[in-house]
Amino acid sequence: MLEVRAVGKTFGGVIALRDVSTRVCRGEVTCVLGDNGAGKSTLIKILSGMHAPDSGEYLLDGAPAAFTSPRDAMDQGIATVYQDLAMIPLMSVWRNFFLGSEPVLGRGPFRRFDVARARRVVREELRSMGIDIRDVDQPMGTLSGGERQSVAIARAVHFGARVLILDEPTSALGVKQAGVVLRYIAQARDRGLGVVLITHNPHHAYPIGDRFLLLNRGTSLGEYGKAGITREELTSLMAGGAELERLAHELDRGEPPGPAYP
Amino acid sequence: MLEVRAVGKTFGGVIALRDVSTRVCRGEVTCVLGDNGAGKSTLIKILSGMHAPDSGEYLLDGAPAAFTSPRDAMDQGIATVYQDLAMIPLMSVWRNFFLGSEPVLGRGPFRRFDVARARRVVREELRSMGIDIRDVDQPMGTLSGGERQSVAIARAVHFGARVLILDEPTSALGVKQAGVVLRYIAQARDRGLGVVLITHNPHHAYPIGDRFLLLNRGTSLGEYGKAGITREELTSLMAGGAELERLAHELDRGEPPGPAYP
Amino acid sequence: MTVADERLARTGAARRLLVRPELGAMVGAVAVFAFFASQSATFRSIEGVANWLDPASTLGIMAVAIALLMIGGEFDLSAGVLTGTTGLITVILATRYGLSVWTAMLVSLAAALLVGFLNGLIVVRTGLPSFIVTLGTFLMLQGVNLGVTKALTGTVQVGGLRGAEGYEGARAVLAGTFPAGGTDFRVAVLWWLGVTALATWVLMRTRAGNRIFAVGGDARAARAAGVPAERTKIALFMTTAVAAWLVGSILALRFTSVQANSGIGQEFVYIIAAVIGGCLLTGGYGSAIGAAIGAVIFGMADKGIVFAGWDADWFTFFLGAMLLLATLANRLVRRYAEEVRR
Amino acid sequence: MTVADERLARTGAARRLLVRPELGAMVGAVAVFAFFASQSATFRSIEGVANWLDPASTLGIMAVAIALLMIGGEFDLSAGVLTGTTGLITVILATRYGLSVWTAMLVSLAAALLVGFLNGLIVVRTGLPSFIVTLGTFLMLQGVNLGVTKALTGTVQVGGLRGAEGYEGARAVLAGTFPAGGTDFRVAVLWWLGVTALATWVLMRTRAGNRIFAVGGDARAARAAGVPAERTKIALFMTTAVAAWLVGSILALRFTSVQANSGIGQEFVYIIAAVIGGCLLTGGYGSAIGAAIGAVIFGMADKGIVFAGWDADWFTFFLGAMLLLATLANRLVRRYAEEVRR
Amino acid sequence: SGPAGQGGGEPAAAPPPAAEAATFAVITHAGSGDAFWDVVKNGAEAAAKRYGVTVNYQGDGDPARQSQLIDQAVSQKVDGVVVSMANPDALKEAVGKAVAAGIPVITINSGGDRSREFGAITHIGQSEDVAGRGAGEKLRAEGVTKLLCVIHEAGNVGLDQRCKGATDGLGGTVERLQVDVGNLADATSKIKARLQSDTSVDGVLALNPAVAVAARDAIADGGSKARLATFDLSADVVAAVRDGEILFAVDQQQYLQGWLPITFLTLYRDNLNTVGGGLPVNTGPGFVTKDNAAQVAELAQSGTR
Ligand SMILES: Nc1ncnc2c1ncn2[C@@H]1O[C@H](COP(=O)(O)OP(=O)(O)OP(=O)(O)O)[C@@H](O)[C@H]1O
Ligand SMILES: Nc1ncnc2c1ncn2[C@@H]1O[C@H](COP(=O)(O)OP(=O)(O)OP(=O)(O)O)[C@@H](O)[C@H]1O
Ligand SMILES: [Mg+2]
Ligand SMILES: [Mg+2]
Repeated sequence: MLEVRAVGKTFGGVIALRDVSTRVCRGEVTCVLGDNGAGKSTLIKILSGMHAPDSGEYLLDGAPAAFTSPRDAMDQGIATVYQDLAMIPLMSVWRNFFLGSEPVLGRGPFRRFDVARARRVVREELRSMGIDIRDVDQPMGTLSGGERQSVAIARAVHFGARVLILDEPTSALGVKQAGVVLRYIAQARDRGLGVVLITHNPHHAYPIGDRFLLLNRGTSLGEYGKAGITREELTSLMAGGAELERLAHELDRGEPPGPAYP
Repeated sequence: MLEVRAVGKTFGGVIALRDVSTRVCRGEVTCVLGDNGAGKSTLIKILSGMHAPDSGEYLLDGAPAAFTSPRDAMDQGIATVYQDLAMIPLMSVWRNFFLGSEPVLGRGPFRRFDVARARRVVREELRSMGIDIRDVDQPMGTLSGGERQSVAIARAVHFGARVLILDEPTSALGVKQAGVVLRYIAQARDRGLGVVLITHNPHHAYPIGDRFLLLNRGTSLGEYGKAGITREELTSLMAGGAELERLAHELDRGEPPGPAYP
Repeated sequence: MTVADERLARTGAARRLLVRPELGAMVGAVAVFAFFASQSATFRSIEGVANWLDPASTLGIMAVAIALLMIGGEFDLSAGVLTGTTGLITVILATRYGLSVWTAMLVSLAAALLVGFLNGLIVVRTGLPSFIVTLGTFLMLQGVNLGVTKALTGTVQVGGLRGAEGYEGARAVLAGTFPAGGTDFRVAVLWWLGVTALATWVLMRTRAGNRIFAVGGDARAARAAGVPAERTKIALFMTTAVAAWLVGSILALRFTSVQANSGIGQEFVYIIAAVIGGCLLTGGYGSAIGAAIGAVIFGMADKGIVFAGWDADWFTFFLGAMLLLATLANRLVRRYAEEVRR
Repeated sequence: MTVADERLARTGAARRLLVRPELGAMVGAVAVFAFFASQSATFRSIEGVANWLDPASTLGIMAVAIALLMIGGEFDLSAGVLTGTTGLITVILATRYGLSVWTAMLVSLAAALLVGFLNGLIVVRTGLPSFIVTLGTFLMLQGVNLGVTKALTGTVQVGGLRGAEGYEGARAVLAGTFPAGGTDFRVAVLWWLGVTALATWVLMRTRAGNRIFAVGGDARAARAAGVPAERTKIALFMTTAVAAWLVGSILALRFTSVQANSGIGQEFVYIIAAVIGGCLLTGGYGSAIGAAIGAVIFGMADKGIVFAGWDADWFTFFLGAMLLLATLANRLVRRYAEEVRR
Repeated sequence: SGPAGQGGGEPAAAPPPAAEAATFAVITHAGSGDAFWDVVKNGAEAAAKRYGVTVNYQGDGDPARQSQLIDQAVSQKVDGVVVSMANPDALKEAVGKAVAAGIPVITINSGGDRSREFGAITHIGQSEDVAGRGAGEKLRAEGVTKLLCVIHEAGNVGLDQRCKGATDGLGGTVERLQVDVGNLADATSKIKARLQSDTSVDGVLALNPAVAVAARDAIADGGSKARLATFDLSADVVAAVRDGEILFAVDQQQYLQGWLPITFLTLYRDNLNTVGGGLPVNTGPGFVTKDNAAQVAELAQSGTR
């Protein structure tokens, strides 16, 4: 339903992305994997209409599309969790949640923000993610890192109608919350949404991904279907697993630890 | 060498931390674990002098200490990587790296920032973390999330003389870079530094941690030495492992994936 | 669970009120009022109140509009001189070109909207700071006001609106008085209350309000969330221009003549009132009621010194001290409120 | 590897120069110069250059200091009136109390430092925006200038410095002229170049500079990194005060008399020059050279309009248009430069 | 008679050819848009048209900037400079430079006592405090004992001198009030506030026609009995004088302060004439009262009174 062909993006003299192609299909999860600075976030920002690609094509349902702002993408049902452009720190949680898609009541000049509904929805959505927020009026900037990220994810899940794009959604989350997010993604996929997921955690990527796009230094190292790759291959491609095991042994000094304070 | 007894912190009406005690010893890694919003970052900010605790005691080498700013803590050799207070987006990478501890050349009125050295050091430190930055003059705000985090870690490692405090240092890092960071932590520990590490990843926490402090909703669930807890117990305490396995099966639909684009 | 979350200190309902950003400004206002009321009996009399509410009301209309703009992260330095421009257009058209006052006002409204639109367009298109762009329009309008007035009339002021068609009606609506409590208040006071109420409603209870906070808080993040940031900002500049037109018309109808340099220097008074009322200069935070109260604080301090009969040479000294104290009181209350909640 | 990173587009050495923030301002300056040089032969003559460099130099000294402060994230609205205050103190002490000019200048320096220190202290302690705090000191100083001058002399101006002890020496150092290219330039030009060079060195090559950028970019993050944010900010306010003292002394020595309202309104001109020179109003970005060039652009536009003989009524119109165009040129160049690198 | 001042001989030595139109610079101590000085400008420009010369009018209240404007005129080698010296000390150097460059200088309005010393060929008009004294005396004659002098620009030397002159002329109490001329609603309510809080004030002296209108409203609104007088004219002021709402308007006939120096400079240039023999040429003070308001009304409307 969404496809990019040979897109590239340059920031001044910096070539962040070059000749990358991929597509997002209904009911599939596309994982974008790669080192730091590989250009994953840049690709995502192109998909979500945040950046216009400098070269290459963007096809939506087979027809060329040119989004001039994230608004256009949202209007097509594409919802995104950005890695660094999260939220407005001074605004309250519920205002942030509904920013850009405020629920309204009444009509004509009396059309107004349905505040009661907004607060209720936010509280419910967060609670179902395992985040029990004290006060939805708290300014976003005073939430903990994971709480902030949870709000962004809940928001995208709430508004994502056709495509869900998630840039390292679980990086600041606890194990429990991360699990919930993965389950959300699975649910969205099962409802027929296309999902794009960026993660550095092979334990998260493999179980849920249907298709893996590997980026390195701004270029594509290839795209693999789940059938074409085993968990071990994937993990080693991400320079993980084996190395981590080795590391574990290296670190494990087996010394008697100091006294514990229960 | 560093100890807090029954510290608490309240932000207006929000009680973020209550009655938490722990200590940091030479050559040991203390892992702080807990759900999102449990108060881990708040505890860290108290340790690093960013917040003054509302109650409880702060002991440095056994003597009560009252830091009024992070500067005081840094002067005692305590270096911190914050979760959200990373860097100055508009400043270049090398300026950010040496902020607050600029290397100088010359003396008296001719004392000046040793720019050449600063640039060289930054480039080297980052390269040894596996981050190959294009241009140390690039403004911090244009780096990728992982690159930014790497700079913060490299900075703390470079300046941490006695205690190293790391708040979710590996959250945005690739597997390879995360491995490097863990190795750094091990090296620092071996050099006799005390390390405080926050992480949500049990695979990172267990191999390297000597002592585990568990926080939940602002209070301590207890502190365990490595001897007092197995990897499985720790993982399950973090609500991880088992749940994740179950999740993996749940997500793994075993369907044939779509065509791959190599 | 949230109702009785153990991680929340108790907060009484009365104390919860304190957290409204306006309350700090309110306390500042009460302090200034109490101070001058103790200094001068006339100040606290109903005539005195009507007197200092009069300039506070026109200032307040502008301060509220500027507050919206500042919450949206922008400045408008051309707003003050635009009140003069609109007044001049209205008076010149009504007296020299025989238009009725109402038609002349419509034309000047169109001109104001155009200026606001251009301000906004240049800001969003070029990405220059609005401080510089509107400084440019400020200077240019100032030149136009003087140059055109001189060219058309040979003097630096135009007058004679009293004789124009429709003057009485327009004056009654915009510049008349209404009796209350035994004295006459200016209708501008009602306009001011209306504008404040409308702006508060927009800010707190509409989509537009949410978007204004967002573009001021972080324009990039707002755009990423799907807020049409450019449109929002242009609309804010146009709103400010409409307020300038309203105030310009009120003053023109009231004095029936307009000077070519009128409104110059007022742009900063508007910003000051908004900041006293709790708006952040960096955007993303503030309230319309706060700005309205900020205007009252400024108006009271400004007039109170005269009522108290202090030495005119030291006027600005007292004014500065008053403003500083009022803002400090505001800040202290806000801090206390934050202790109480959040 | 970084030398030939495949992820970097090629950049020539000449093009690299373009990225300096000053170059945009430079292009604006060249454009304004070229424009007026084509309009008026006197403007481009050496006398003409000496003419417009004269106001640009005093403005430039202040603009550079204000630029440092703005990079550090703060404003100082009291800087303009402080030039008047220091001048008044010097002249009153030297003429009414028989102090030598040098001693009088030392006393006024101490007073300026005190004002700067208090500005800074109030800002960092109360957490109020510096816009409001220095607005307060601006108004208060304005009142003090007028009130004290009136009380001591009965008029709104003091003069007669010419007869004071040490006048000639002080004048030669601060307000004299030096010949160059067949005409006389003001020594203030040298001071301005010196101040700009010093400020640039501090910003780019010292610890203090790094910290100034940091506190302006994000004060909380800077504090977390161990920057003594409060001390840095107070030092910046005091630096601005010293610059105001320098300019105040230059003007007092040159004109031998000071009016009680001198310097009022200049505070915004300083900010404007700094912004034209590329400083961000929100802090954390800018350059001293840029501010110095901003002052030249302002000075050229200001005097160029007079040289070109355009109607004084339209003066501000042309000034506004010039400023807007110069800043736009600046911005375009900067964009192009960013295309080239980064 | 020969030209006054040190540098006077030079232009005589080389009188410019009549074919080339002369350029005169008029540099005053008020920014553009000021009601009083605008009439001066109109006068100078009308004279320029009449004599076929060019006049470049500039003004700035800051003496530093005013002296820079003089420097600029000298650089441009104008054929004559007209300058108002509200702060003579500050202009001494710049005027001296003009005189040394052989440019004839005429001072207008204020600074008459230093005019000769600086080398100007003559002075036209009288200082603000003479005008102020005239207003004060006239108000005393009307029985005013406590006068409110409304200053619309804090620290402005000219306004201060007017108030001081009024103090001398009145002999009674004169209190000052600061208002902002850019905000008339504010000026009205401040004057009203003062009249409400101090009912013993029985006279108001405005220094600007727009402020006079504001003061008229304030007196009417506040139900005060204070008598109002003002400096300078506008159509509204003349109408108010005619209706008896304003007692009188001090009229320095400043049109002449623009017209005459251009005339004198032209004569000096073409014929080396000087006027006044070192004594100032007075242009006022005149007064517009109920009696002559009707005649002046038209003229004020067109910006020549
Ligand atoms: N606005 C920008 N200006 C200049 N360079 C940029 C900009 N945005 C990104 N870059 C550069 O482009 C490269 C790719 O960045 P991107 O954010 O896409 O990486 P990423 O794959 O998301 O990395 P991470 O895993 O660390 O988040 C980085 O090296 C970064 O420095
Ligand atoms: N400045 C503040 N004002 C109000 N509440 C705050 C503030 N800082 C933190 N909190 C609250 O305190 C609680 C603990 O926050 P903290 O950042 O310590 O959590 P954390 O354990 O680090 O979580 P995470 O794993 O998500 O980073 C959170 O619920 C947060 O909302
Ligand atoms: Mg990324
Ligand atoms: Mg945290």
